[in-house]
Amino acid sequence: MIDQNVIDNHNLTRGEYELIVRLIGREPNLTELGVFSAMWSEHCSYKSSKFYLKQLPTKGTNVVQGPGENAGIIDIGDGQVIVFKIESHNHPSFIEPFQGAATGVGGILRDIFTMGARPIAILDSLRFGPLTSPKNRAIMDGVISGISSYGNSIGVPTVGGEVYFDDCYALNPLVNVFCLGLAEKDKVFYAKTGGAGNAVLYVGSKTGRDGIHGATMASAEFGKETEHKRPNVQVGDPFKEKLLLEACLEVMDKDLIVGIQDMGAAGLTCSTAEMPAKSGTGLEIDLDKVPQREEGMTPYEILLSESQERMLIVALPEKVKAVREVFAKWDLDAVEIGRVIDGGRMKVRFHGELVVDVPVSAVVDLCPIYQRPVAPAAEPAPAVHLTPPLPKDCGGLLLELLASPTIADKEWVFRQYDHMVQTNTMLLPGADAAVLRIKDSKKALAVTLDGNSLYARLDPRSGGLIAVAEACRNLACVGARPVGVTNCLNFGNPEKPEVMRQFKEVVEGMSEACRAFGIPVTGGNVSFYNDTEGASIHPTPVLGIVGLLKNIDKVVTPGFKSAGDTVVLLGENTAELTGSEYLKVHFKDEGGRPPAIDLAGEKAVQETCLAAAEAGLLRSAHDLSEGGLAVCAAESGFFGDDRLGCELDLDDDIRMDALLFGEAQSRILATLTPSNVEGLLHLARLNGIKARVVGKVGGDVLRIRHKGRDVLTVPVKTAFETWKEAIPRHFMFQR
Amino acid sequence: MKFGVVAFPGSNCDFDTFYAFHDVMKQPTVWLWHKDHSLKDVDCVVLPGGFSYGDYLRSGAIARFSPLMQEVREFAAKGGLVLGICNGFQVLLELGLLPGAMLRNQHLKFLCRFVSIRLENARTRFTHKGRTGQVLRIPIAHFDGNYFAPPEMLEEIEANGQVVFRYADAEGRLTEEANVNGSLHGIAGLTNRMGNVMGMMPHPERASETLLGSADGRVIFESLISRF
Amino acid sequence: MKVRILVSFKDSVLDPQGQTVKNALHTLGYDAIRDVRQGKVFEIDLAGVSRAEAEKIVPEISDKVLANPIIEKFAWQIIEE
Amino acid sequence: MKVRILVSFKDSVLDPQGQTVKNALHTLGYDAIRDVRQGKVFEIDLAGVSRAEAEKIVPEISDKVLANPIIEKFAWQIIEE
Ligand SMILES: Nc1ncnc2c1ncn2[C@@H]1O[C@H](COP(=O)(O)OP(=O)(O)O)[C@@H](O)[C@H]1O
Ligand SMILES: [Mg+2]
Repeated sequence: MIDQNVIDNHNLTRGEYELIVRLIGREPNLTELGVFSAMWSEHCSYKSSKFYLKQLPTKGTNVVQGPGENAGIIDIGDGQVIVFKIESHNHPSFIEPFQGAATGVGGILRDIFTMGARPIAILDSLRFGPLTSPKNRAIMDGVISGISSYGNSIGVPTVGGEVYFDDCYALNPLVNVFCLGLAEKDKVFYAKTGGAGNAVLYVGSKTGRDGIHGATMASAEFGKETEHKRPNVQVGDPFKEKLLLEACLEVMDKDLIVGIQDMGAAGLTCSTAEMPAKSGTGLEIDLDKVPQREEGMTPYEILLSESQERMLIVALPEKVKAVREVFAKWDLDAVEIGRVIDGGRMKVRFHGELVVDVPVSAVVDLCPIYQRPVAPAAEPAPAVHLTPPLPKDCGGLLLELLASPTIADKEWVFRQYDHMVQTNTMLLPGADAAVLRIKDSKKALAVTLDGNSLYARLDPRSGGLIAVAEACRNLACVGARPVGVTNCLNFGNPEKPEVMRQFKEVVEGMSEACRAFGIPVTGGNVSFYNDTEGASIHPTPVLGIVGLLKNIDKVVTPGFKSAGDTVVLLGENTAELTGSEYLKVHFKDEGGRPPAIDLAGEKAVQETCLAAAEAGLLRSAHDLSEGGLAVCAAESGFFGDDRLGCELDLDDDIRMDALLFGEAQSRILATLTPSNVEGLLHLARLNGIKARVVGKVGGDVLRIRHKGRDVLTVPVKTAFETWKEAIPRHFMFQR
Repeated sequence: MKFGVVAFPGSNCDFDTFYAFHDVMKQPTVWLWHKDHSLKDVDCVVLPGGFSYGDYLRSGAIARFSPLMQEVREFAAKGGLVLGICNGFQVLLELGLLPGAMLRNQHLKFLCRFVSIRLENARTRFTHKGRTGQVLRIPIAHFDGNYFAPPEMLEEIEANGQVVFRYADAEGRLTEEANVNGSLHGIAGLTNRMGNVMGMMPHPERASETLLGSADGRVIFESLISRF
Repeated sequence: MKVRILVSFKDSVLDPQGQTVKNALHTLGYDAIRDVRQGKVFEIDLAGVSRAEAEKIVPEISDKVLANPIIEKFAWQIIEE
Repeated sequence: MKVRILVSFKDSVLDPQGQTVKNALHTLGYDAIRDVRQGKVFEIDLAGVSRAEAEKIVPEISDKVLANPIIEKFAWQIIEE
């Protein structure tokens, strides 16, 4: 029966087990223990993170739904809402990159269409080990094929994202997938049951033995045992999901259902417990009616399977027939497996026997919340960490940075994604943010994912702050104002006090920045236990921020447009070096402090850029991030159709390498026709920020002068080819 | 001109195609459901892109057995206009309404990007508003767009002037590099012998508004809409 | 009855997937590999079907559905009576 | 020597392609078909390799390159000495 060994295997502590016994008033049977262990896993219960997540600002006049549902909802006016969320699929993607990533896409899509929204965009934030290793290449190739296979097939464009490389991800890649949906405000659906007597319908794929304990797997470190956790991998069926998507949206459109929830982590268990828990009811289901793919499945297996492409729907009894007809139209079965009951219990029958009978609130709401030990805050690192010798060949350094996969062109990745289906994508991947028009309106949405884990490792608080600031800056560069935030927090083992310190500080930084920008957090995801063989990844917050453009004609695109345009730098050059891609790539130095950030200054820079965009002054804008000014100027050349160079003249009193490659925050490089320059400088003065003309666009060379001396001269063509080839060259012989 | 856009399970450019005909080109446009047997008196049937039946087995292989395809076959035999885009092209090949077959892209990766295609034959019902030799900038997005036909078939297609589009560079040159998926003779689109059925891999519905980067695809829609 | 149907490219059709596998194997040092062709296999479970019926059905579905005769050929066998 | 390697999903793994083919065949009226599993087949030409060597090489490359042991299984045979 249930001994310590069984409890351990379920990843429950003795204390948790005893609490379960108290809550249900007896010893659980094995199936019930399985139910609790899945729902009380870190992945489903947020037991280590909840305490800290509470401080995130979640309110706002435009917030229709904050955290707590499958996805957050923001009102964008005209009776429309956007629905968005980000999810991690890190552990499955390490075990089986293709299917792990593919099912990650499938999962986040379901979170969006469960709420009645049609998914309109996917973005992915990916982190891998260095490409010099064949293993890392195989993981990257598999992950990208997986995302492409699922997203392309279902017809949701993958419009952007990010790809970072660092040693710390070699044994623990990160795959975070974001999805944005669009819905009518009065056609949004929630995971609720309505009153007793309502019918519970199971729709989608049959249940198999796949993915049992997926949630628990994502809630433990990888070690040797992971080997036999392997058969848990699920295979995604995007075709089935497409049918499910259309059928679900159709029953919602026809107003045939009461509530709906996808079966994600913890499968049937999760939806069977959460829906009634949110509605103050109970639920009774009969497992014999659950469509099964394999023979001889036990109740334990049926309840905990994480087979993909399944949903649970609650409908009024008189609507069941109509629901069935819609699903039949899409060649899907909708099977009645139970009903809503009074009394707040989850009752599960199998072969006529009651195999689970527990209060839903115990399963869903009463999992203990932990305030795990937090290591003391670290001493701030010295501002000047080291003084590298001044570089002689800055052109060579620029090429070295452009060839660094983190900075290099990602076209090899996104050309494998259908980024244009649905015909809304105005700004293709590669821009600071993706921009999607909203059909039949003047509005457009901008979306970006961002997070720099080196900053977060050096100083978690700054890492959190900068991630928010930079994501908003990306939006400002295309002319969009941020309206809502989601986030994916990827960390190591929360039982390590140092990891908890990182977590606590990152969340504090994020909270502070979101408050400063006045943007609500409407949801997110936490992925702990990103450790392999005892080593944790860098703390990696990934921010997903959605922005709104009121007037689509005012969108600003990156890339120099024409020779003779003036280049203006918004913001201040300061002597930042540590934490930079430059020190990391060239000196293998990852010490010191991340660049400083001042939120008021940041906001003023963004406000200036936005005001200029709205006034139609800008011909291009691009923010300065990894690789600093030189990389930003080079990329601005690459993004334009004519691949123009530019000449920049700088006279700041700071080290030349910090000026060229340092990552001082809150800077944007903009280009304008000369006649608009005064307008921009005026806006900058109004906002109290530094802005100045630094050069002009033209020629086929990128030339930067410092105090009248040429410090960097590189033909755009050379730079472009270096940047373009850096990733594909690793995949020449890859299948 | 009344257009009908076919929806198969797994079609995913059906809305885009409908939007292009109905909202952009302002033409009467109706949905055609794969399980039905009626073409609703349309003048032109459009098979959209996507992944009908997941593209499992082979792209377009299963959609060809849809009930509606019997009607499409008869409609085409009587000279009705049929346009297949991407997956729709693949379905037409599988149906045998167009000659040849699609293989996996030569680099074995899905490929989504703008390409240039050269208009080879401006005397078809689908292209008469364009000029032979004209270069169009239109996106592609496919895994299986590497056109193949056995030598005799290929010869016949060429001899009949059935090739409508070839992958080219921006200047209209047929280079190996421009032939992004490895298609034989760089074929990106072709008609049947009678000239009333056309298939093309590039997506004209994605290139019908300048807002989205190109409106070159309108040539095809405008050709269809206006009589010869 | 269980049948197995092998569908592969005709010899005249280039098989880039097979080529890529071959290259991958060469990179790993398997030099003895002279050629690789990749195809599809279907294992089909037929209920209540005689041998004679199978001999009618299987080539029919192979030709009509499983293989595209322009580029592919097929072969089949009974693997379980 | 020529070998044939069959790679298919393990029995417990969902095979969406096989399912879809099965459904298509049902729609076409082939009701006798109870199940379809779809897999890959590789035909490999090995030069100057003995049987014993093949017995070493083939499982090795199947495991390492051709099949994904996490979700797939393989079987092989010699089809030409
Ligand atoms: N980092 C975070 N910030 C804000 N909200 C979060 C965060 N992580 C999780 N949440 C919220 O907690 C709830 C539960 O998340 P999750 O279990 O991932 O949902 P699901 O079961 O749909 O995957 C969701 O509403 C989610 O938005
Ligand atoms: Mg969910």
